[in-house]
Parts: sequence; structure tokens; C-alpha cells
Amino acid sequence: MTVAAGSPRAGNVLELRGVRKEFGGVPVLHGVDLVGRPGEVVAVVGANGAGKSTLIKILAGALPMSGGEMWLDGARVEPRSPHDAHDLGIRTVYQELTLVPELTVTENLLLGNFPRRRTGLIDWPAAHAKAGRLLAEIGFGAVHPRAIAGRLTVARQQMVEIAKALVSEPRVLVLDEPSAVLAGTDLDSLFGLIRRLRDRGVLVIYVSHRLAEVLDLATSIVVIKDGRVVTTTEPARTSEDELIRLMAGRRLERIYPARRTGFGEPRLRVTGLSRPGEFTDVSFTVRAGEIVGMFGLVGSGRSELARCVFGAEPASTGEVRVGTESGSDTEQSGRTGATTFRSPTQAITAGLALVTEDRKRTGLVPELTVRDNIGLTTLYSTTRAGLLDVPRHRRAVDDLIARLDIRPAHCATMPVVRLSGGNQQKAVLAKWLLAGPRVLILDEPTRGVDMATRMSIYQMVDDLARDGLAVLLISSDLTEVLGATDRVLVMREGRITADLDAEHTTEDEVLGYSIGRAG
Amino acid sequence: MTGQLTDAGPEPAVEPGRRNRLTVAGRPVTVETGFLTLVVLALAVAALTSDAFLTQTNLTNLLKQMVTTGLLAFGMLVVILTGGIDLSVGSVVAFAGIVTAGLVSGLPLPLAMAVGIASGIAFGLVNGILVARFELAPFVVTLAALTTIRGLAFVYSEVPIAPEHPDFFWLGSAMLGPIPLTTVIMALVFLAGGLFLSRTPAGRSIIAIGGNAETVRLAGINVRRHVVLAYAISGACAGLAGVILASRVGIAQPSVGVAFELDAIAACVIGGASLAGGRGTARGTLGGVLILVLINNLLNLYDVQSFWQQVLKGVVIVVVIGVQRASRPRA
Amino acid sequence: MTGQLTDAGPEPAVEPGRRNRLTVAGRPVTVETGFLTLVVLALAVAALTSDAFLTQTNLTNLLKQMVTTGLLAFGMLVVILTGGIDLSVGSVVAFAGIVTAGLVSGLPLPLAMAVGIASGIAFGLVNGILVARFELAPFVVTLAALTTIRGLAFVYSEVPIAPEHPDFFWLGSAMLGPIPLTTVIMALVFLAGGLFLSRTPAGRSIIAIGGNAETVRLAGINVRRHVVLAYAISGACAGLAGVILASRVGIAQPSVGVAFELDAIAACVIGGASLAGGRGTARGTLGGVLILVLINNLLNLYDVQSFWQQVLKGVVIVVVIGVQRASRPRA
Amino acid sequence: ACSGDDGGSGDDGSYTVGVANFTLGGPYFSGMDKAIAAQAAKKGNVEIVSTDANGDAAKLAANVEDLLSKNVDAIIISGGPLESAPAVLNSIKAAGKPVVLVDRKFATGEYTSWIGPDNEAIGRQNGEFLAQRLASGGKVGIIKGGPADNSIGLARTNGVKAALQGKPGIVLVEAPDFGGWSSDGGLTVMESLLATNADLKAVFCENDAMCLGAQRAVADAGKAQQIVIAGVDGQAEALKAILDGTNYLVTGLNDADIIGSMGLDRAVEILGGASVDKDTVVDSPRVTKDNAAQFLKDGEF
Ligand SMILES: Nc1ncnc2c1ncn2[C@@H]1O[C@H](COP(=O)(O)OP(=O)(O)OP(=O)(O)O)[C@@H](O)[C@H]1O
Ligand SMILES: Nc1ncnc2c1ncn2[C@@H]1O[C@H](COP(=O)(O)OP(=O)(O)OP(=O)(O)O)[C@@H](O)[C@H]1O
Ligand SMILES: O[C@@H]1[C@H](O)[C@H](O)CO[C@H]1O
Ligand SMILES: [Mg+2]
Ligand SMILES: [Mg+2]
Repeated sequence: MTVAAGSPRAGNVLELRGVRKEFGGVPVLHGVDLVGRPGEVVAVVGANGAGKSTLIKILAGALPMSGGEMWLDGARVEPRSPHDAHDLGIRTVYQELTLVPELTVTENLLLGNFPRRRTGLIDWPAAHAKAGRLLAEIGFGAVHPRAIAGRLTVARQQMVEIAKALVSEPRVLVLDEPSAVLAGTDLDSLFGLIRRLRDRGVLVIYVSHRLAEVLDLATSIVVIKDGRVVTTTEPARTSEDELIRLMAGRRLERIYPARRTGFGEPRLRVTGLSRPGEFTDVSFTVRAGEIVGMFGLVGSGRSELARCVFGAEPASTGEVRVGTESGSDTEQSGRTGATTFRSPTQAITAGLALVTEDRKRTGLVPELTVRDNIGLTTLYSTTRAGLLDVPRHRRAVDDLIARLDIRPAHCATMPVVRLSGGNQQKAVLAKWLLAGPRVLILDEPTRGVDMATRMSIYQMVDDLARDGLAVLLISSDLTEVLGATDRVLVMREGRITADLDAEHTTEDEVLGYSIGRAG
Repeated sequence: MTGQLTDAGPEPAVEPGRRNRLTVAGRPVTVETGFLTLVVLALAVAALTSDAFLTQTNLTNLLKQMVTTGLLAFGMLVVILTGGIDLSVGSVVAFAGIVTAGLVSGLPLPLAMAVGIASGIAFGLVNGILVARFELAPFVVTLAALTTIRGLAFVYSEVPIAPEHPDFFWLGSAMLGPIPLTTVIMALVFLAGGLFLSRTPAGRSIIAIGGNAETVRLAGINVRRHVVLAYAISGACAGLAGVILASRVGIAQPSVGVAFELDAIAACVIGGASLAGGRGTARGTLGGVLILVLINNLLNLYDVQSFWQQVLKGVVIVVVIGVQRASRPRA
Repeated sequence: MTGQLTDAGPEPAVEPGRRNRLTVAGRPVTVETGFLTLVVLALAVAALTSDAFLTQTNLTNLLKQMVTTGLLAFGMLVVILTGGIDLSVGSVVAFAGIVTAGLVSGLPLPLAMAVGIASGIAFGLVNGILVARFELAPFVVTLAALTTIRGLAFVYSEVPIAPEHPDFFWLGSAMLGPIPLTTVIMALVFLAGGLFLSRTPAGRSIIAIGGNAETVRLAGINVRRHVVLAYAISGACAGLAGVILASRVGIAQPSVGVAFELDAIAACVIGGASLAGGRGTARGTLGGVLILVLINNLLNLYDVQSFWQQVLKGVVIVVVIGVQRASRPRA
Repeated sequence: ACSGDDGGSGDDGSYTVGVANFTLGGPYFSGMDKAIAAQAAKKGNVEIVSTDANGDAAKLAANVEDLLSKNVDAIIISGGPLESAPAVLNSIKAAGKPVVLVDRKFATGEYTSWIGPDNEAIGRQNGEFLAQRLASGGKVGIIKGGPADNSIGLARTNGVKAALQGKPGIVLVEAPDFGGWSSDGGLTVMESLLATNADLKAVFCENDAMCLGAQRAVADAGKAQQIVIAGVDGQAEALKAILDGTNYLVTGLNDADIIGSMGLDRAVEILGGASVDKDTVVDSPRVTKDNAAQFLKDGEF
């Protein structure tokens, strides 16, 4: 254990010294130092698996540290439980959502803090009012306090998570990738909120892979690589490029691969697809070799559309075709009168793949190993004499693990939940690549993925496109949509409002179509 | 996923784009209305097809026959809400009953009854601690408890005990007008219990734990204590049910209560509770109890032969939860 | 969401050091080794403290006594892996047995047995369809099935049927050297079943479904069909168990098999399966069966008085799952 | 030589007798188990190993196997409410041990000796009593123990029916549901029966435990004056109720004490090499207020 000499510097709310953490003997943090004063926003950046979330869980009292010290307001502390950390004024928004899905927003916010009547019973009207006020105050008024948390979109759930941390004003607010699932105005609300808290003297610890916002918000930036602090710097003294280089430990040339030209035949054709309450009369085509982006605000219906195209949910009218031969892969769906895939199985057989946006709920089987998760799509196609051809299966999967650089390197037999968030995302991607699709739909595929990995994902998608794959990339990240795609579809309130050439449009134009401003 | 249906509870907002599967006259059939319709329908059919149904004797029977299942079901609900299950309730019924009957000769009646109920609480605490503190699977812990407690009931007395004490019968047979006292007690348990679940922090925490225990822990709430509390409540209800049953029959038998847990669990689920935890209400559970008792009552009134009763009972239960399921919005 | 504190569901993202709680000589005790040690220890203690234990008669008895629970437990495991449960197995045992015994006089013995097993499969299919297609809670569906199928067994024959056919006894009493034929059959079921779970796409899919059904559905696997398959397998095992039991006792009774499901479930959990689905092995389950049978056998050999046997049985089960739990890495 | 009191003379003068109870979950059965043990204690040279199958036929088979592997000299099976277990009897036979059945005579399979009541006779005796009592006719309810597969209950009910059927004005109604041989079961079944048959004049239950529950239901319905009760077994509480002059009028003695102790004696006689009767029917005197006291004093259960 590192024994720090002397008391911490005056003025620091929080000081970490030589914090270490190991999991079953494997070190993940090797002595991290971090200092924060009131009114600061300390950004923590690093590649996937660098140890950011681990550090944050230690701060939150959710994980014990293996060594090192933590000082708060000049006193040595060691929160042993989230409860302790609460009492110390440390509030945390975790990377993974932690709401109680069956309960209302109000209850999720006020659990343990309900306003009560004199009888000791909970005063529900007061509770809803309090929750509503809180949400409005922090700029998340769009979230209804009486809504059932589990039925909200991921973005709205994230807002509730943030609001939960602010029920009583913290001294230290810790945010682990809060922006990963937000976009547009919601993102602005979040940034506004962080600035207000900062101005009120709260110390904000902020983890994000979106370096532009980090440079914009932070007062200081701590770069972590492989569990060590490589630099502590300030926005004014660094740049996005430098940060990426520091995180990755190598130079990274350009983020997006060069555009391809000369697309092939239409591979995915969606015509007049509707699903009441979600999207209306959606038509578009993706050609072989083409990467089509789809941008829209939260709740614009993109994910529902993707699920519907994929046969995970029925459409009421419309048609979905994969391949040039019309309808040969599709089947009339008697129930809805739409010519779409009736199940994901059908869609996959036709050559579709869908990387869903919520990896925890629809992307992974948490307790299964990484290998078993990735192998799910090919279980039935890798057999010999009716039995799973284990060596062949293993080889194919392990090859992908290596190609996508899923970390740690020996993760194949680890339960997938033990991977860092970004690596889990890569595992989901690997699963679909293994299926060998002809059309790949990616719903927010780089959410929570570090820049170096993003670049490798872009590169991989580009390679696949060059081999003739058709790609639909749904994203709330404007830069990504413009940089990584050939064409951009904009979706607003369940309708496609624009079809733009990615090379010749601007962020403003896309945003305009998405909020109904531009003509 | 429906939240709680309790009136005083935080009502979920109606969300666009989530259609209920059943609609009547354009209005969505909610779980509540779907379920209520079912109960009313069953009662109406019963009243129309059986002369005996609406007689006072029969209605009083219905009220009496709800008591044991009702008490057990409420306690079970609380445990189920945490995501657990309590298979030991039938054995606790036997133990509490026989201990009370055994003590009545030496102790004042209320004290003897208190000991019976306390024994239920004690068993509940042990179950709860094994589940919460030692993190053992509730199903197996309470299955083991079922065996052990049944054994203990027999160890206490192999033979039935019929206390001479005339007051011993009183609790089980007293009437408040046309309403049996025991039914009133059960109703009070449901009232207080409903309030507990919908309006107290402890109740809300129990529900939240069933939804996501880790979240509740991260919110700084002592999850273990609440889980132990839930099993203790179930134990208390089972103890009370045992004391009441012994008093009602006038004889306490160590063998009583076999498979009682199954009806209690069925009542909860019929009433809309989810065995995964986090969803269920006192009101719904009471409805579930009513439906179960009605099924038995009607099959008897129609003079359906015992085996066919069993065959039909199962079929009716499936139909009921089917209707229940269909009126819940799709996840 | 499972609000379990115990072994339910996906482990929380927040993971405090994954230390194994038990270590021996510095090496962590894994579930497998911890469990194996337990079984070996139990056998050693048994051998040392009871003269009767290591006699061939007794060992043969042990092998025989494993069969019913063993067969039911394997089927139960498959269902539990999907995240479901099958409470109806005891009733299926009764039904399959009585139908087989009833048909033996008219049909060739193997055909009669096939019909018995087929009836189990049919019930399993119904259970599976209700669970998978109509999305009803497995607990209640199979609880209703328990009631209905029991009723049907009585409807088929109110009275026990003891076939004259001498071959009827054969299956239940034939020996292959010192090993009962029925034990060999059970062992084959576990062997084939273990292979099915670990080496076939269907088996792996079933395990994955218990971990996260939606993910599996989106991966293009027909979840419903696999769930139905799981219940059908359980039905088949129960049917087979029923036929074997009838042959072993020499008579088929409609009342046989009450509460058999509980031992089967206990065996799975003792063997390391999670009732939330997604975790469990054929090998572990077989170990669980062995432990349960050993408990009964030893309590008998030690001449423990019946009610105390029950008391102890529950306690031992809790201790066993406690050891089991302790040797599993912390969530 | 047939007197069991001085004990059989085995090789070393002492025996171990295994008792296989199908269930101990009823006063009758645990009474039987105790009676066997008490008689063994009285003899001094007989050791008892008792097992309980908890109502599970497979476990009964297992228990018998365990007893055989402990090398007991003889086995007594108290098999109620099991109907039959031929393979179990076969395995005992294969081990060369004698088996004595008490109370329940198995329908199939070979046994050495059986001691039990004549259930049909008990039923008839009750029926005759009720026929006398209801000279002017009336409705008689019947509560059965169930489940259906049980010859004992059937015999008792058939006995009652045989005695009452055709008697002028007598109407028999069978409760559709079973009372499970227990007091709480008897109570619920009686409640339902009363809802459809308010005019009952008498009720017969296949055992006393159910009658005791039925008696409460009758009392709660305020019909204690209207309805009389007839049971079977001679359970202590029933004897008391009869003695106290309540509406519980009659039962047929089916004494587990007697049967149990005779069962043990029989096993010892067989071990001693005596030739014994295969079947022994134990008398089942009718118990009414007049003679109840006499049976109550030694009533163990
Ligand atoms: N419970 C655990 N057991 C074993 N290893 C773990 C556990 N939790 C995390 N790790 C490992 O610790 C390392 C750091 O993970 P952490 O989640 O802190 O990364 P991160 O920086 O937050 O990454 P990301 O940007 O992907 O969220 C990873 O290699 C991860 O696999
Ligand atoms: N907070 C909410 N409350 C109720 N319904 C909502 C909410 N948010 C979205 N919806 C409904 O869900 C539909 C589809 O949302 P979906 O998640 O598909 O949109 P999205 O464009 O993919 O958004 P995201 O960017 O969050 O992925 C919306 O059209 C809307 O009807
Ligand atoms: O003879 C006995 C008793 O009458 C008992 O009450 C029920 O089971 C029978 O076997
Ligand atoms: Mg992270
Ligand atoms: Mg989306």
C-alpha cells in the first residue's frame, strides 16, 4: 500500500492517491492519482477497458479498493458501501442503467426519500410533484414522473438516472458516460446542467469517449491507459488528436476511412413501412457496398423501424426486401397485410443482421461466456452429425475476438458481463459479423466505444462494404453520421424527412431536418 | 410490465404506442378491469346457474373458506414481491396451530395464540436470514423449511390436540352479523397490508427490491433487512392462519396444511403478481383468492365429482391467467 | 428483472472482487470441486459410521432409489435452464403409470410403455405451448397441470391397476450384474442429456434462453420452439419415470407421485442450477440427486426417528446448498 | 406356543423387526406405529426399526430396501392409504423375510399374515345404527376420505349404503369432494354439503377425524340439534364427544393399539417358527354413549 506523506493540498474536495484494484489477482488499476476542487469538472478519458468504470465504482463505494487512499475534504475516507458514499456527499451515475424497471420515475427518483404525511404514509401527490419539479429544474422536464421507468427509451432512462443523483445536491457528482445515449437537445440539457452544478461549486467527475465534449466541458483531463494515469492536462493545453494518441498509445491517422464509390444493386429495400404510433410510410433503399446513415432525435422511431425491418416486431403495412429478387426471401404476413419478415430467423436467413442499441437487454446473454455469446448466431450452422462442431465454432469465434481486439485477450471463456462496456459492444458486433450478413443494420454501434476502437469499427464496416455488404448505420452522433456514411436519412417523428448526400451536407442541415426547422 | 394497481399508489401514465391487446368498445381493457370483469362474470354465472349460490349459508361459507388461503396469500405476496417464494407456509400453519392448541391448557388463550403466531415469525426470520444474509435460493431454503417445520410439528405432537378450553373455538366460529370474525381479520390484514405495500417506504422498498435489488442497494437502502422483513411477514401470516384454522376446526393436527403454499402462490399470480418479483398488489391477490375459492365452491355446488373438479380447476386457472395475461400490455 | 439476492439472473454490473469464498491450500474451491468434496465426504462418513452402508444390498438400493428422482430431475433441469419450472411431473408420473398398467392387458408391453411415455410428452407439449406461445407463467401453468393431470389419472382409473402380465415387473426389477436396469436407463438419460445440453445447438440454445430470451430470439433462434421442447423433454422424463415406478412397485396408482416435483427441483438447485435459468449442468444435477438419496438412506441406516428425519433432512439440505453457495464466486 | 408374551425364541432370543409406514401423517397411523413399538418394548427382546415413506410409494419401496439391507428379521407394513405394493412384497419375499400387514390388506402380492378390521362390517354397523335412529327417514350425507383409490373407505361407505339403501324415506347424498381423512378436510366438505343440503339429518364420515371437523361445521351452521354424526376409528376426541352426549352418536372401533400390538405379536410368533393364521380380522365393536368410557380409558390416540 502506498502511504502518502502529509495531508492533502488544501482546497481539494477529493483526492485519490495510488488507488489500486485487482480482480482475482489480475490488476486493473495500478495506482491512480486524481485531484478535484469544488467547481471543477475533472474528465477521465481512456480506451475501453482502461479502468475508468472501475475507478468510479471505487469512488462510489460499490467496489472496495485493493490499495491506495481516498481523501475527502482533507479527511481520509474509505466508503464501504454506496450508502457510505451517499453520506459523504458522493453521487454516482453508473455506466449501466440501474433503474427499477417496474416502478414509476417518481419512485425511482425518491426511493428511500419519500415525502410522508403525518401518519408516516407516503404522500404520493407530493412525491410526484417533487419528482416533476426536480426533473424540470435540471432540464429533463420531458420525462413524465408517473411513467414506468422500464418503458422509457434508453435516453429517458438515462435522464432519470442523472436526476436520481441530484435528488439532494451532492458535493461530488460522478458521471460514467452519461452522454453515450443522449443526443441533440437532451445533450445540451446535460451540458447546461453540468455547468450550473460546476458554478455552484460541485465537483464533477466526468467519463466520456466523446472527446469534443470533454474538451468543451472539462477543467482538467485525466488520461488513463491500462490502469495507469498517463497524463493530467487541461483542455487549453491539449487537443482531440493528442488525447486519442495518449489513450491509444499510438498515432491514429484519420478517423473515417475514405469514401467508396460505385455501389451495386439495391440490397435492402423498404417500401411504405408503417407501424402505428411508431413510424409511418417509411421507404428507403440501401445498395450493396453502400453505408447509409440514419439520424434522428431520441424517440424519432429509428430503433423501432430497425426492429421491424428485422422481423422482431410486426409492421402494419409495407414491404421489406433483401436482395435483388423481389420478395423471394420474404413471406406474406397474414396478420398485418405487410410483406415483411415474420421473425428474426427469417430475416437472418435472408441475410439481415441487427446490432441492437441496448446491449444489456437485447444484445447479450450476460452469464454466458464471450465465446458462447458471439457464437449464438451460428449455433445451428456449425454442426457435424447433429452435434455442435466445437473446434470449428471455437476457431471462428476466437478469430473474431482477435480481429476485433476484444479485451482482455483471454476473455473467450469469461462471462461477457465481466467485460468493460466498450468490449461488450464489440462482442455484440462480433456476434453479427459471424453470421455473415448481406445487410447489416447497426443501431448506435459505437455507443460507449473508445475512439481507437471506433476507428477500427469504421474500418471494419468499410471493409465489409467494400466486399459488397449493405450497411444501415443508425446513430445519434452527428459527426459520425456525416463522417462514416455515404448517404444520410433523417428521421423525425416516425417519418423520413430527408435523404442527403453525406459528403455534401452539413451538421446544421441534418439537425434542421431532424427537428423540423429546415425546409 | 404494469406497476402496482393499488389506488393510492403512483399511477403509471398511459404511454403512447403501447397498445393493450384487448379492447372493449374501443377502450383498452386494463388488468384491473379485465380481472374485475372476470370476477363479476364468475359471480353472475354462479348466481344464475346455482340456486344454492346466493343463499346466506353459501355466501358465509365462501367468506370462511377464503380466510386461510387469503392470509397465506398475502404473506406470500410480500415474499413474491421481493422476487422470492415461501414454500414453508403450510408447515407453519400446522406448527402454529398445534403449538397454540398445546399451550392453551397452561397459558391464557391470547398468550397461547401469540406464541403460535410468534413461532411463525421466528420461522420466517430464519428463512429470511438464510435467503438474505446467506444468499441461498428462496425456493430451496423454504422447501427445506417445509420439511423441517413439518417434522417439528410432529415432534411437538404426533397426535391431534383438541383443547378442552371452550374459548378456543371462539375465534374460529364467532360471527359479526353475517360475517365471520375470521374473515374480518383477513380483510384487515389485506387493508393494512395494502397500505403497507403502497404507502410505506418499507413496502415500496420491498417492491423495488423485486424489480432490481442491486439498484435498491445502490440507493442506500438495506436490502437484506427488507427481505428478512418480507419472510417474517409471511411467517406471521402463516402463523395467524394456523391459529385461526386450529380454532375453526377445533382440533389442531400436525398434518394439516400440506400443499397450502400452492394455492397461496396461485392466488398471487392469478391476482397479477409476477413470480420474478416487483409486480403484484394486495387487491389483486385478494381477487385471486376469491377466484380460487369460487372455483372450488362452484364445482361443489354443481356437484362435480372430485376428479373432474381437479381436472376443471386446473383448466379454469389456466383460462383465468390467460385472460389476465391478454389484458396486460405487451412488454 | 429478477430481484434476487441469491443466484438469480444476470449478475449485476457492479462486481465486488470476484473472490471465491472458500479456499483450500490457497486454491479456490470451485463449485465442482466443492460439490464433489461434499459428495465424497458424505460417502466416506456413511461408510465409516454405518456397517450396513457399504454392503452390496445397500449400494444397489441407493442405485435403485436414485432412478425416479433422477429422471424427473433431468427433465426439470432442462426446464429450469430456460428459466421455467415444471410442477406437474408428479402427476405425469401417476398418469403415465396408470395408463401403461391399464393398457398392458390389451397391448404388447413395449407399446403400452411407449403410450405412457408419449402421454408425458403430450402433457409437456401442452405446458410448453401455454408457456411459450401464450406467455403464461410456468409456475402457474404447471401448477394447474399438476391438478388437471392428477384428476385425469383418477378419471382414467379410480383404483390402482396391478397388471397380471409378469413382464410388467421386469423393467423395474431386472439387474445387470449388481446394477439395476432402471439405474442404467437413468444413467443413459443423463449421458445423452448431458451431451444434448453441452453439444447440440438446441441444448445450448436452451441454456442461452434462460440467460436472456430476447437476445436469443433476436439471434434468429426460435425461442418458443425450444421452450416447448424443454417442457416436452420434462414430460418425457416424467412419463418414463412413471412407467418405471409402476413396474418397480408392481402396481400403478393414480395417487402416486405427490410432491415428487419438489425433490426434483431440490436436486437441480443442490446441483448448482439457478432457478432464474441459464445455469445448471446434468452432472451437477446427478450429484444433487445422489445427495438427496444419500440423506434418506443414511437417516434410515442410522435409525433416526421418522419426524426427526424430516427435521434433519431440511437442515442438511440447507447446509448443502450453503456449502454450494460458498464455493461459488460471489456475484 | 401361540402366546406371544414370553417372546419367540430366536437364535439368540432377540429379533429386530422393521416397520414400514406408508405415512405417519395421521393419528391412526402414528398410533399404530407407537403401538407396535410399545408392544416390542413390553416384550423386551424385540428391537424396532421404524420408517416413514411420507405417503410416497417409491419411498416405501426404498425404505423396505433399506430395512432389508439392515438385515431385519421381519417387516411389518402399515400401508394405509396405499392399496398395494406387490413388488415391495416380492423383494421382502426374495430376501426370505416374513411380512405382516397391519390395518391395510394389500390387494395383490404375497404376504405372510394380515391383521386388520372388517371395514365393510364397520360401515354396515354404522348404517344399521342410523337406520334405527332415522326410523322416519331423512337425508344422510356421506363424507369420503379419498383419494378414490382406496378400498377401505369404499368398503365402509358400501357398508353404510348397504344398510341404509331401500329403507323408507332415507336419501343418501355423497359429498362430491373428498375430506382427505383429516378434520379440516371434513369441515370444509361439510360446509359445502350443508350449502346444498340444508335438510340433512345425519352424516357418516369414513373416519372420525373428518367427522370431528364435520361436527364443527354442523355446530357453526346451528344444526347440532338436527344432524347426528357417525364415524369410524374410535379416535380419542370422537370418543369424548360421544361420551359427552353431543350429536356425535356412534363410531366403529378400529383400534390401532390392538391391531398394532397384535401385528408385532404375530411377527414374533412367525419368527419363533409358529404356524399362524394368514388373515386375522379384529373385532370392531360399535361405540356409543353407553360403552364409550370403556374404550376411552386406554385410548392412546
Ligand atoms: N468483476 C470483474 N472481474 C474481472 N474483471 C473485471 C471485472 N470488472 C471489470 N473487469 C476488467 O477490468 C478492466 C477495466 O474495466 P472498466 O469497466 O473499468 O473499463 P472502462 O475503462 O470503464 O471501459 P469502457 O470504456 O469500455 O467502459 C477490464 O479489462 C474489465 O474486463
Ligand atoms: N419517453 C417516452 N415515453 C413514451 N413513449 C416514448 C418515449 N420515447 C419514445 N417513445 C416512443 O417510442 C417510439 C420509438 O422510439 P425509438 O427508441 O424507436 O426511437 P429512436 O429514434 O430509436 O430513439 P433513440 O434515439 O432513443 O434510440 C417513439 O416514436 C415514441 O412513440
Ligand atoms: O383404517 C385407517 C383409519 O380409519 C384412518 O383414519 C384412515 O386410514 C385407514 O387406513
Ligand atoms: Mg466503463
Ligand atoms: Mg434508438
